[in-house]
Amino acid sequence: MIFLFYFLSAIMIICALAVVFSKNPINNVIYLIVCFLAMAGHYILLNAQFLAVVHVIVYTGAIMVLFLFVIMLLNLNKAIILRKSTVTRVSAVITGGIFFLVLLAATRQTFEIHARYPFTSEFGLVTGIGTVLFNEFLLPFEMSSILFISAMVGALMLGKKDV
Amino acid sequence: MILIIILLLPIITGLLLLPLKNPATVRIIALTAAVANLLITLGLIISVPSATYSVNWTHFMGTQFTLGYDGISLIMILLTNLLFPFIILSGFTRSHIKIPVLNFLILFTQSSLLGVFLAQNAFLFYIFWELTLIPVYFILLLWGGENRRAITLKFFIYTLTGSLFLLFGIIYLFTLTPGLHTTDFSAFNQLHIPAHTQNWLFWILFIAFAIKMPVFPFHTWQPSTYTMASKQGVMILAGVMTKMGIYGALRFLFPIVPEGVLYWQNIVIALCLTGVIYASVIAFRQSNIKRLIAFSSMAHISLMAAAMFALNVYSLQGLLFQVISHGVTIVALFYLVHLIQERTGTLELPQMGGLKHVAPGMAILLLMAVLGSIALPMTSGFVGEFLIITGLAKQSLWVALIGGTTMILGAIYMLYAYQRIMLGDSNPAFSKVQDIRVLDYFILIPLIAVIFVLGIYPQPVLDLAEASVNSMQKLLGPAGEVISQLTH
Amino acid sequence: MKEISSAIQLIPLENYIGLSVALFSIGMMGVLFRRNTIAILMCLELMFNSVNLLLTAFSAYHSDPSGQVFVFFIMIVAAAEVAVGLAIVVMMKRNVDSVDINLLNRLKW
Amino acid sequence: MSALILLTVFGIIILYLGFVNNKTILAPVAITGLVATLILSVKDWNLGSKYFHDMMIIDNFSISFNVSMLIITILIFLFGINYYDRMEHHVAEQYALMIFALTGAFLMTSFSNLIMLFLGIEILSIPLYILAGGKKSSFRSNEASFKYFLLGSFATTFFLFGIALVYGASATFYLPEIKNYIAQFHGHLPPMLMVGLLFILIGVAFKVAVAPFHFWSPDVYEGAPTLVTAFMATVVKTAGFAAFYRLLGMGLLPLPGPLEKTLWVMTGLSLLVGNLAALRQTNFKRLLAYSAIVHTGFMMLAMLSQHDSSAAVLLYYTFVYSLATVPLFIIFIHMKRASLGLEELSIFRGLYRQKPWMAVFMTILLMSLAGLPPTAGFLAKYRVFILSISQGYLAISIFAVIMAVIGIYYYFYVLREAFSESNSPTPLVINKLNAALIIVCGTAVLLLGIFVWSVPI
Amino acid sequence: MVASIPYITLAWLVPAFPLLGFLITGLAKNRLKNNQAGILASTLVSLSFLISVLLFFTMKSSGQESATLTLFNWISAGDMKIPFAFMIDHLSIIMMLIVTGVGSLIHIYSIGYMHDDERVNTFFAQMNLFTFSMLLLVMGANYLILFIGWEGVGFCSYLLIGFWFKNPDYNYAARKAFVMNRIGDLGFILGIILLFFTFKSVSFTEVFSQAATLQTGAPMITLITLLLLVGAVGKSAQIPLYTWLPDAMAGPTPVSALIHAATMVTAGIYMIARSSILYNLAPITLNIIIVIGLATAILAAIVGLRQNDIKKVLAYSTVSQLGYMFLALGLGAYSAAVFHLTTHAFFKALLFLGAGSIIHAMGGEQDIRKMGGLKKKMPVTFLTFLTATLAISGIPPFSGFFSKDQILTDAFENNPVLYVLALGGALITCFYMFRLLYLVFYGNQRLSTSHPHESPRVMTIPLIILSVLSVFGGFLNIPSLFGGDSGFSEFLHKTIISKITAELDNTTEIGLIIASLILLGLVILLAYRTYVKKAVVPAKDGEKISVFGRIIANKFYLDEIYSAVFEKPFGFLSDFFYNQIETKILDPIIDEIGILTSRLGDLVRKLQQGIMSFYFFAMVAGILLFIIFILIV
Repeated sequence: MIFLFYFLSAIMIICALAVVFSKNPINNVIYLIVCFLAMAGHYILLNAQFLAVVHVIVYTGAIMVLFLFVIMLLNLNKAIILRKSTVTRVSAVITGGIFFLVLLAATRQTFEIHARYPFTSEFGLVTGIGTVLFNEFLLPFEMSSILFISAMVGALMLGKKDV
Repeated sequence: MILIIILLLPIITGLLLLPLKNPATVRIIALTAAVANLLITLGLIISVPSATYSVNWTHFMGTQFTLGYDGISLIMILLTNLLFPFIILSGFTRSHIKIPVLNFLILFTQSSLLGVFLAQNAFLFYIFWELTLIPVYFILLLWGGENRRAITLKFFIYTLTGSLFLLFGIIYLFTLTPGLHTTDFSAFNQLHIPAHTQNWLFWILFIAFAIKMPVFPFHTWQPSTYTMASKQGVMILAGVMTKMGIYGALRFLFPIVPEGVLYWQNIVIALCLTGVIYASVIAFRQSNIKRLIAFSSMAHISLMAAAMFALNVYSLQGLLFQVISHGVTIVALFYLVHLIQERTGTLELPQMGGLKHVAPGMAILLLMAVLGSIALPMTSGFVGEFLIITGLAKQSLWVALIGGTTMILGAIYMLYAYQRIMLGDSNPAFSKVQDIRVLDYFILIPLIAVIFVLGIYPQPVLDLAEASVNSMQKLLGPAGEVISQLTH
Repeated sequence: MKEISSAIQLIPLENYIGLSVALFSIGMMGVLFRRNTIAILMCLELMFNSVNLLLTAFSAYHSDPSGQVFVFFIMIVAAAEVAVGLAIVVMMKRNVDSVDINLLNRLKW
Repeated sequence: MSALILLTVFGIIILYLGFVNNKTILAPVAITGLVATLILSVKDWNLGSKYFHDMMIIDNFSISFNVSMLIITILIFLFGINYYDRMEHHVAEQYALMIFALTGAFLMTSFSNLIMLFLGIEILSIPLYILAGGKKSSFRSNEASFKYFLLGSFATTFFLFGIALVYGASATFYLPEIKNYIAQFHGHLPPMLMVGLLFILIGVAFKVAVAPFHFWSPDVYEGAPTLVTAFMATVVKTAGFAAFYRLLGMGLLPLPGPLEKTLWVMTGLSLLVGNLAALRQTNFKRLLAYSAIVHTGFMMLAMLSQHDSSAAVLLYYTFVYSLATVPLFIIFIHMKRASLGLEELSIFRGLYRQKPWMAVFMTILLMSLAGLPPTAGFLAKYRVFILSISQGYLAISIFAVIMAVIGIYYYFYVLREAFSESNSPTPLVINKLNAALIIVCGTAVLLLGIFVWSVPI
Repeated sequence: MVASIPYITLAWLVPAFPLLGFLITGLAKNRLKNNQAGILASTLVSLSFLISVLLFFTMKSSGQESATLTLFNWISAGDMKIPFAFMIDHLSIIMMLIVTGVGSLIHIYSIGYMHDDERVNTFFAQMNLFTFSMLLLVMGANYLILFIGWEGVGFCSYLLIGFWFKNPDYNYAARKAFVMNRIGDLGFILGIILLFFTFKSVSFTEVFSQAATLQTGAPMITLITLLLLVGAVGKSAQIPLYTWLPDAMAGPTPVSALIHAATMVTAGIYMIARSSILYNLAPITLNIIIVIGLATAILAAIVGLRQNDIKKVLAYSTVSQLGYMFLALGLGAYSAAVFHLTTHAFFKALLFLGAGSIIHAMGGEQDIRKMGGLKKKMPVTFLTFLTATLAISGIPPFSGFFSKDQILTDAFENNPVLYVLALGGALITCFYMFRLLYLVFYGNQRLSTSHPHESPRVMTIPLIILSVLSVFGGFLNIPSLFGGDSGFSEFLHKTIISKITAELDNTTEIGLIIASLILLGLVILLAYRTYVKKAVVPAKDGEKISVFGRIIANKFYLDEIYSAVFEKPFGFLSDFFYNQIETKILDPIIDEIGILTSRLGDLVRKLQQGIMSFYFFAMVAGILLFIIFILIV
């Protein structure tokens, strides 16, 4: 099982790095999709089947398609040579590295996290999530509709070409 | 009630002036209001021994809108109301644009100055304290002379810097008051602040007053501002606003941080004396008359500040007397200087000379004002400076000696200036200069009369001052004991 | 299924935290690294997802569904943001004919 | 709660009115909606109701902040009547987006669950990303929106990461529970939790533009359409601080030492950086942006002073600040139009000559921002100082005092321009409604300074 | 001591008349014509004189020593109560007589002298003001009233020296006089303040009655007397503050006569004599006074040898004579000092007025090298001038003999060296006075252009009256040696406590007198030989003279030294303070704070580069730093 974890993790890390370093936007998207698929695997490992499904639908199905669509729309599919200066790139890598180390150091568990509830694998399914979502989290759920409507309006407003 | 009238009469009149068009009407109404206020003040001094006006302004953290006065405030109020009619009157000559606005601003200044002197509450005091700056800022900005934009801003920022420290101090004191916090002076006076706190709090409070007065290293805004300011602006600044610093210091430092005062006394006196010498010496070589008088004013004010910190009956009495004396003298001097500038078109001493040939009246009046400034006996300046030097001598003979050098140095530079302006062979450039006119007499004769009358018969003002000093000693608490030990 | 569902007990939580931190750092590095706005948006997605992973892991560990609900909301927001962001990019492309993030630098000082 | 619903309903109504293609009815309807919301909000006063499993708590704190934001939004909408007069497209959307943003702000004032905070921030931000880019053909507007969006999203990821870490430790999103959880460590928090909290705080700090997370704000303020800038400078800041206060007051106070120190550093930095950068600023909108950073510092000072009255002071400060800022933008837009699109400080020259009363009100407004008596701005600062000094934060208070001086310098620099003679006076036409707005706000700023208004919370 | 002297309540009229004169002539100066102002002023001063005479006699007959007349409460602060009061006692009545008597003569003289001046009314107004101030000075019942007069006379002197204000040099001289006086005045006022602290009063009666209880040589009393001395040194033109007096000759000649010979400069003598009780308690101060007085007497006399301006010669002689008075004061012979003051007032006023008459006649010429042979043309002037010269030289029986002899005797009594030095000074005085006399009146007229003529009656009559006084003034105080009763001294002794009581034995004294007379005769002869026989005319300005002579002619370069030591550095300091400290340090500090802040502001602004990657970096850096911060702390 731990092997599965490492396998998926390795795919994710490699793909993520590829997203950062690959120059072609299309390739970026492809790597990102792979990365997200691996993440869906993780979700399943973590007993979050509902999330895994939603993740695949939303990210791989919608968001990444949107990315692809925009890339095509804007005709960016060629490898555009938009490279920062070497100094910037090196410092970006260094900063990223330091950040990783610092954050890793910070999140090292120096204290015991107590599990809130006894272990159960039931809640990750649609029923479990649904119950919580439409009960406790009903208000945020409703509110997110406002978020969507404004995002929609906004995307339309900005994306539309005014005559 | 009478206090609220005194406080609000100018500003309300000022507001009423705004829609008016005819400059003459505006001026006369403004003058009437100022004179009326002076009469009310005189009536107050004669009739009512003490009046306080208190209204619960708001429930906000226990702040009360309390007006009142004691002898110290009374002297300041007297000075303010005495000078403002002349300041307004001095605007009768030249026709500026926006006369209603100018007179409004002047009256606004008057009200806020009166507010400073009447407030019995530190918060109120502070509000009025800063409020005075606003109209003065505009008077300077809109009617000032050369380079006014930069200088005005510097003046404004400089003085505000000090004020904000004062605000900090007031709030700090506020938080120290027991129970339901309050900013009433009476509550502040009851505080017993630990000595080490007083030592730093002293400077927080003092810096605002030091800048306003100004005391030696904090004076750099003053000469340029005076030089640039318009006639009325400089009269307000030099005549009354410098006294705010003295009043504030008397109100805040001695009753509230007496131990701080005692701790820093010598340093502050040293600073003041440095200022005396420094300003006097500088004044000697100034070619611009206004700048010269600005430095002379600084020398006098520094002496007064030193007197304040000498902390004894003579110096305090002398100080309070000198407040009036210096106010009147400096206003007369600045008026004359502006007269000279208007008539000759220059302020530069090297270009002057021989004005006495064409303007003998002006020469005599200037000489009289100069006499008041150099403290010749029989002028009010002498009474004040004599008492001040006596007070300083009580502190130390050396202090008195150094302080007393203003007598010599003042004579040197003032008479030098007088000579440069008035004496010497007649100057062809000034052959068409007009002598004093009726309006000038209306302004100068009363002012100079005050100088001489107070020099010959200073007792009324001294009595007023005596009451104040006594009342202050009562207020003082621990410092009062110190002072009474010093004086008896 | 049982095996999978108990994975959380076999895999230490630290691993997930570490993975998540790594992903987050890589995403952040990407934001710093890239000039192509679209790539930066993708890196941002990466960062969002690292948070999602972390939340899910914690949720599983605590057996508390609210963490997963939160992830659900993050997905919603991410989708909305991507929509808006891409619209902005489209607008930008239309205006300056580029997706270089450093090209727009008139507003400064 | 009903207020919130009403507000969203009106947002949608406005959207639909966009189809009618009649611009004149938009603002009145929107304002009606806001007023109705205002009334409904006030009706909940002292009820202290909790909704949906404590997701939202509508208490007096949130109501007062909501009301304050509603009033400011009404002012901005009134300003909008004239402002959007020339705009052809998407006016309804602009109003609707602002209303939606306001909804998000409402969530931010009344959340008790981190998810609501998150959603609130996003609902507030996403419309603003769009609004900032409202002038689609303008590069500057475009740039503002672009920068705001990228930096905003970037900050959001940190915010979320923080939430995740806190959740990992405490297994809850409810603030009171988090508070209880933290309490068990007695101030010595494990690093993970600490970093989590730090990230959350940074996320919020970003929204209110606290240094060193302020970089977006000058650019965005400058580039965004003026009306949107006004909205951002006022409503967003108010909402951000309401959220900040709620976060600290309900969940995190007393803060563990390092975090508190971090926030103090941010406060000091905000005061310093904002002031210094504003000192030589020549663009008015940018100047206000930097000065907004300074005001943020003062608000932080009030908030961190941890006193019962902190909330009241914060509310007073934000409201007074907003009240002075909005009309300044109105004056600015007139001067900008008169000078054919310039945004430099010099466009104010000759204002006193042309419209003396406007110069006077501008004086009052700037004085209020500078914190001079007798304006409300002074009282606001005064109250902040009372808080901070009474809580013993003397050093930072002195520092703030010095910083206030610098502030006065640049505000009066602007003022000086207004009272200087102009070389080429262009005719200045002021819309009557806007004139009324300026006068009302100016008077209010004066009256609030003289007749102090305080809300018992 | 309520006024039991008859008519004492009239005392306030004495200063009131000149004040009235000042006000009338001052205010109506544009209305008064011709001699109206002069006549009015002279009349009023004469009236004062008459009242003074009246008071003198009533006082003498009543046997009262003093009386105080309080007008009103002047300054009262804390425990300080200073009334505006006059005190009439034997000393002040004498001074009043001198001031009003000599003053009225000079006023009358001025009617003629100033006749042609266009500002004659102003002149009389100022003269009246001066008389008023001087009367305040001598009549004041306490030190502060004295000080009013003290400064008042200084101010009037300023006005009158600079009377002809067209000339910048005159104005400078006026200013110099005032400032140097002020230097002394500062010491004086500090002395008064210390007096007040010591005795809780500044009124003469109280101070003196309390002083009796003090110990001799107490530091405080020494300090007080020294400070008062500083004032006296300034006012009475003693070393080192004497240089103003010669310059003060810029004023009209009557002014020199009144202010710089008869009255104002003697104020210092008066004041010290008045404070005799205090000075008796301070032997150190007295010694200092001796040194100052003697040095001044000799030094000024030496300088007088080489002066060519008639008024300058007289000015130095005044300084020199004042030195003698100081010497007397230092010796404790206060009454001798006052006596010399009195006789000096007569003959020095006479000399100045005579000089004025000459100048008047010469059409304004003051250089004695250009005069000569005036004896015939101006007989009255010559005769009166001669009596005055004899008087000042100390030839018996002229007044100067008696007064100077008393001082010399007292000096001998104290220390023969003093006597020798003082006598040397007297001989020099004699020499330069006769040099002056011979050069002016004998020989040939050296300036051909002018036509000298005798002055009008209004000028000569005062000359004659003064000359009579110069001749017979000495008889007021004939010492017992010549069978007199020393009436003057006795009269004063009721007020002034002189220190010297012992008398020299007669033989010694007569010996001394004879010796000095012989020497004087020799000196006169020398002068006669030099200036009449050989008709030596002093070198012209450009001519080469000996180094010593040059030093003397340039007044020991004292003015130059003062200029180099005080004036120039002061100007330099002023420039330095303003140009360096004020404009380069203090002012820029404040500005620099502003500039520095705005530079910093620019720096901070430049951070805001507008480039997104930078913003990302900045944000990450901030976050990183904060994380590290909280992890470390």
